[in-house]
Amino acid sequence: MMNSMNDLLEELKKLFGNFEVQEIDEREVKIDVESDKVVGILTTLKSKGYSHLSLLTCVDWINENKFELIYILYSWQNGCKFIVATWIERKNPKFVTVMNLWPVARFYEREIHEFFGVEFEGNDDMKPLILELWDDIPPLRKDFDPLEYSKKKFPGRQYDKDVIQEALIFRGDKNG
Amino acid sequence: MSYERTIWEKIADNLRSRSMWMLHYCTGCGAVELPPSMTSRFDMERLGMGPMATPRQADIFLITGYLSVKTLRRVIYTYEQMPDPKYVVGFGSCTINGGIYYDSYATINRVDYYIPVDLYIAGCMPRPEAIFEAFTELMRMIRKGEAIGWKKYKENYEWYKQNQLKSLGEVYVHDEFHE
Amino acid sequence: MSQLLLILFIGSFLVYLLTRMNWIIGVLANIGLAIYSFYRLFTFKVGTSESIFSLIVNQNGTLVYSELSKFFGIISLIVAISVYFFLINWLEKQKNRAVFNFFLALITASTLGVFFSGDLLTLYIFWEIMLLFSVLLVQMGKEDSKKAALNYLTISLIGSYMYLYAVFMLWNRYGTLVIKDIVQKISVETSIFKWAVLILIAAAGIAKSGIFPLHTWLRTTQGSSPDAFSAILAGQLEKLGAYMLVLTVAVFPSLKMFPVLYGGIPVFNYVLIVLGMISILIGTLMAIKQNDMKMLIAYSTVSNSGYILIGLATMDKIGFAGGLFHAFNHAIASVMIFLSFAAVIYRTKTSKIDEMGGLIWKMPLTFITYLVGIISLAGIPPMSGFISKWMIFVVLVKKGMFLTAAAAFIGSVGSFLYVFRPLAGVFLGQLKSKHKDVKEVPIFMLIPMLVLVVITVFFGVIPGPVLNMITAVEKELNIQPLEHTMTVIKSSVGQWNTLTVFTMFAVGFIIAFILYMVFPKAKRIPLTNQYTAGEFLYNYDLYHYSTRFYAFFERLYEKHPSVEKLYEMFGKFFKDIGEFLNRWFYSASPSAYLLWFSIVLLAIFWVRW
Amino acid sequence: MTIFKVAAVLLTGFFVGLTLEGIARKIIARVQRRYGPPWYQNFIDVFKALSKHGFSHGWIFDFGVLMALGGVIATLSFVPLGNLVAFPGLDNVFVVLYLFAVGALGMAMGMVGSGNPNASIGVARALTQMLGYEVPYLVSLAAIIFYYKTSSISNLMNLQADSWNLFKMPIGAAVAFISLMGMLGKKPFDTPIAPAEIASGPMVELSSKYMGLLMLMHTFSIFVEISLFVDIFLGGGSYLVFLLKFTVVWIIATLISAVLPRFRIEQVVKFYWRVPLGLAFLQAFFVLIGWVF
Repeated sequence: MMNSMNDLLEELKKLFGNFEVQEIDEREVKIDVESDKVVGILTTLKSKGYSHLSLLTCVDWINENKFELIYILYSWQNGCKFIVATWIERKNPKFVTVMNLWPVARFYEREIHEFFGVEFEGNDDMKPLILELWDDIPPLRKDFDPLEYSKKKFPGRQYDKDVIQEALIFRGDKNG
Repeated sequence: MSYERTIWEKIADNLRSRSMWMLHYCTGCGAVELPPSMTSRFDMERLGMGPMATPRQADIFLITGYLSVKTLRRVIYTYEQMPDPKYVVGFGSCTINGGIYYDSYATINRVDYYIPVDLYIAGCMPRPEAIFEAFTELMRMIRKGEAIGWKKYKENYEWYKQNQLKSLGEVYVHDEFHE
Repeated sequence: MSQLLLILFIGSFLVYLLTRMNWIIGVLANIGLAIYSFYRLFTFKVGTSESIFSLIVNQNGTLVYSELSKFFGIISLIVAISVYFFLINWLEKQKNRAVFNFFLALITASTLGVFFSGDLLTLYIFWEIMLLFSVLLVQMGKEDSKKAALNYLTISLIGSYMYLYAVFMLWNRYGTLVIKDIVQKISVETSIFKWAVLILIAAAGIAKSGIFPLHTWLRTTQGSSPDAFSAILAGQLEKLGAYMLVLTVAVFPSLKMFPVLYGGIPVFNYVLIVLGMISILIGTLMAIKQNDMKMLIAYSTVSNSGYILIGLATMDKIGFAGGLFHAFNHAIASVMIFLSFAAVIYRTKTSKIDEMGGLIWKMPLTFITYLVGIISLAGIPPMSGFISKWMIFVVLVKKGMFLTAAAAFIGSVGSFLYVFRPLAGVFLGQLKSKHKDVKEVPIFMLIPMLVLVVITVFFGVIPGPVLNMITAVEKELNIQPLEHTMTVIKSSVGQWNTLTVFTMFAVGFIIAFILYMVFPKAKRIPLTNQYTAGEFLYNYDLYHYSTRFYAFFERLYEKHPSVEKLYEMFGKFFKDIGEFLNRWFYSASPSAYLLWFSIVLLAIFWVRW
Repeated sequence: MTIFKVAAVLLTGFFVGLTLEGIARKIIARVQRRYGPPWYQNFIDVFKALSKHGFSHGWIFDFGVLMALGGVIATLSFVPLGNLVAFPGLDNVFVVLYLFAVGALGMAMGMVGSGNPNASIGVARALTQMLGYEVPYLVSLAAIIFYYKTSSISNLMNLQADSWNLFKMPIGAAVAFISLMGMLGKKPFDTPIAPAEIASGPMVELSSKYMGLLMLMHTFSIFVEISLFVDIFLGGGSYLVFLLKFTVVWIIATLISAVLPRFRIEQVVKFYWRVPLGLAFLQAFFVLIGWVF
C-alpha cells in the first residue's frame, strides 16, 4: 500500500471512526464502511484527488440477506483505487444518491435500480436503462431464476431424442 | 419442400443463387469467422458473394451468433426492410437452440421461432469450411426453389408476429432512446 | 414610345387608385398594362427615335427603339407579367397592396424608359425613378429589410452618381448627351478620358447587376425584400445592369477605343472580365455557404452576372451572344426560382433551408418549377441555360483564356452544388411534422410558374427565336452575327444540335422507362421506413440532413477575406468620424451655426470658386 | 442509319462495360491473392437485382432513377467509339460533359428523395468531389481544344492520327487521367460511396430494380468517361483498336485503385485543386507558347 493511501486511511479513520480495511494490491484498497458514513467518505476522497467514480455496482448476498454497494474511485494523480463498500438491507433496499458528487452516477444508479431494485433517494431518474419492457423481478437478484424465465418466455427447441446422451455414446464416454 | 415456379422465376432463382449479397448482422462471436472466409484463403467473392452495407441491397441475412432480446427487435426490423426474396442463415448453436446461453434471461433460444431461417450452420463457432459448405448448400436450395423462408414469413405472418409479441412484448419499443 | 411610356406612367397611378378600390382589379389592370406594352414592343419599328421633354438648354431628351431595347424589353416584360400573375394570389397576405402595385407598375415603366433612352440624361432620369421605387419596395419586406434597403440604396447610388459624373464629363466636353453622337466622337479622345468615362458608366451596371466589388447589397436585399419582389429584382432590375454593361462594352465601341490585347479583347474589357471572374468565384463559394435560400440564390446572381459580363466583354460573336442569351436565361430561371421560393414561403413562413424538408409531397408543381429553374440556372442540358453557358465556354476556350475559363468551370460545377442545397433541404427528404398540413399554392401562383417552365424547356430545345433576336442585336452593334439555325448553334470550334440532344435524352428516358416497367413492381413504402442501421426511430424531423450541407467543403475556405466586412469597416469609420465631429464641432446654438457658416463662406471667397 | 449506330453504341456500352467491370473485380482479387469472381459476374448481379421485388420511396425516387439512366444513355450515344460515331460533328465535348450532369443530377435527386441522411451525405460528397476533379479536367481539355481549334470529339480523335495527345501533351494527359480516377469513383476517390462510413452513400435505400438500373447507369457512365479519355488522348482508332485501348486504360485504373486507401473528401478537393489544377495550367501555358511535342 502506498504511503499516501495510508495517510489518507488514517485521516479517514480519524474523521469517521474505525472501519475494516482490506488491501488488494499495492495501489488498490477496499474499505468496508457503515452506510451512513459512505457519502461523507466519498466526499472526502473526492476532495483528496479520487475524483473519478469509475464504477458503482451492487452485489447480492442472498444468504446474509444484504446488498453490497460498491463504489470504485480512481485517482488520476497517483493511479490508486479506493473501493468503498457498504451493506444495505435486501428487503426494501434504499440508499442515497451520489448524483450531486458525480453526475454520471445517475446512470449507474439507474442500472442498479433496474437490475437489483435498489432505490436511490434523490435520483429522480429511475426509468429502465438497458432492458426493454422487462416484466419480472430484477434479473440480477439471486432469487431470480433465469432458466425458468427463459423457458417461459423463449421457447427452446423440442428434440425427439436426448441428443446429449447420444453424443456421449458417440464419443465413447458411455455405453449405448 | 419446393413450390411451383414459372420459367422466369427459375431463371431468376438461378441468377440469385450465383449472386448472393449478404448483410451480416454481427451481434455475436460468429462475425470473427467471416473475415477469413472473405479474404484470400477462402475468398467468398468467387461464389459471387459480397458484403453489402444496407439491408435494401442484401439478399442473405447472416445472423452470426446469439441474439439478445434487444438485438432480436432490430433483427426483425432489418429483416422486414430487406427486399424479397431474402434468405436467412443462422450461425452457430446459439441461433439453433440457445447454445451456452440457453438459460439466459436476455438471449432468445431459437431464431426460427421469430423469423424463418433457411439454413443453420452448427458449431460453436463454425469454421470457414463449414460456412462454405453451408453457402453451397444454400445456393443449391435457391436453385431448386427450396429456400422459401421469405414465402413462409408472408404466409405465416400472423404466427411469427404472435411469437414475437409473446417473447418481446411490443416489437418496436417507443421509449426515451427512440425520440 | 413616348406614348407608351406616358400610358404606363399614367396607368400606374390608375393602378394605384384601382387597387385602393379592389386589389384584384388593380393587379389585373397591372397585368393588362404589361401585356399591352409587351404587344406594343413588337409593333414599334426598330430604329425610330422620338424626342421628348427638354431638361437642358438645346438638348431634347430622345428615345430610340433599337434591337437591344427590344431584347431587354421583352425579357423584363416576360418577368413582369409572370410576377404580376403571381400577385393575384400572393398579394392577399400583403399589407399596403395599393402602394406595392403602384411601385411595381412604375418600376416596369421606368425600366422600359431606360431601355428606350437615346441619351444619357434621359437614361439617368428613368434609372433614378426605378431606383427610388425599388428601394421603397425593398423596405416593405421582412423586419430587417429597412437596413437592407439602405444598403441597396447606398451601393446603387455609388453606381448612379459615378454614372452621373461621367454624364457631366461628356456634356462638358461635347455639349451633347445623345449616345449616337458621343459614340462617334469618343474614339479619338485621350485614353485617360476614355477610361474614366467608361469605368464610371460601367460602375452603374456593375452596381446594379451585382458584380464584385459592388455585390454586397444583393445578399441582404434579395434576402429580406418581399418575396415576389425578389423575383422582379433578379429578373428585371439586375438585367438593367446587364443593359448598362452592354452599353459600355458594345454600344461604346470598346474595340475601337482601346488597344487590343491577347485574344483580340480590348484592355478595358479585360478589367471587366477580371471583375467578372472574381464575381463568379465569390458568388459560387458564398452561395454554397448560405442557409437562407433566398440569400443563396442572391449569391448565385452574383456569379451569373459574372458570366453575363464575361460573355459580353469578350466582344466575340459567340461570346457576346452567349452573354445576352445568359441574361435572358438567368432572368427566366431566377424568376422561376424566386417565385417557387415565394410559393414555399407563402405556405411555410420561413426561408431557412434547415427548417424545411419534404415539401415535394405537398407542393409537387412548385418543386417542378424549382427543378427546371435550377437545371437552367446551373447550365445542364436540355434546358436553355446550358446553351448560353456553352457559348461562353466556347469563346473562352477558343481565345485561350484559361484562367477565366477555369473560373467559369468552377462557377458552373459549383452551381450544381449550391442549387442542389435547397432542392435537397427544402423539397426532398423527410417532411417536418409542423408542415403536415401544408398545401400546394393556389392556381394563379402556379400558372406563371408553369408557363415559365414551358418557356425554358421550349427555348432549350428550339433556341432559334431568341438567337434570332440576339443576332439582330449583334448586327446592330457591328458585331459579326452568330451563325445558327433553329436548333443548331455553330461556332468556329464545333457545333451542336439542341434538338438532337433533347431527342436522345427522351430516347434514353424511354429506354429506362421500358426497363423500369418490364421488371417486377416495387412496393411503395413511406419515407419513415428507412435504413437506420437497425434502429427504429419515431422522430423523423431530425433525420433530414440539411444543416450545413457542405460542411466539409466550407471548412476549406472558412477564413476567407470578406468585402462585406471591409465595407462595414468603412461604414463604421465614417460613423465614428461623424460622431467625433458631432461631439467636437456641433453645438445646437445660433452662434455656432453662424460661426461655421462664416468660416465656410470665407473659405469659399478665399479659393474663389 | 443513326438508329443502328446508336443501338450499336449502347450495346457496346452494355456488354463491354459490364464485362470489364467483372474483369476489374477479377484483377483486384488477383492483386489481393484471391481467386475472384467469374468475368460475367456483373451480368448476373445486374439481372439478379432487376429480378427482385423492392421498395420505392415515392415518385421522385423512381423519377430520379429514370432520369439518371436516361441522361447517361443520352450521353453515351454522343460518344464516338473509335470510328463508330453516331452523331458526327454534333459530339461536342462540353455537351457530352454537361449532358453527363443530367444523369448525376437525376441520381442525386432520386437518392436524396429517399429521405435517408446517408444518401444526402453521399450526394453532397459526390458533388464536392465533382467540383474537385472537373476543373482540372476541363482546363486540360480546354488546352487541347485551343490547340486543335475544334471541340468535336471525333474531330479531336482524327486530328491526332500522327501522334497521340498522350505524347504531345503528357502533362495534360496525366491530369486527365487523375481526374478520370475521380470520375470513376475508384479508390482513392471513392469517398461518396464509402460503404463502411455512410452505408454506401447515395445507394443506401436502393433495392431491387432501382439498384439494377443504377448499376447499369454506373456502367454506362464509366464507359463514357473512359471513352472520352481514350478518344481525346489516345487517338481513338478503329472500333476494335478503340476497345483495346479502352481495356488497357481500364485495367491500369483498376490496378492503381486496387492498392490505395481512401481520401477524405476535403483531401480530395485540396489535392485536385493543388496538384492537377496547377499541372493543367502548366500544360495550358505550354500549349500557348507552342511547346507541344
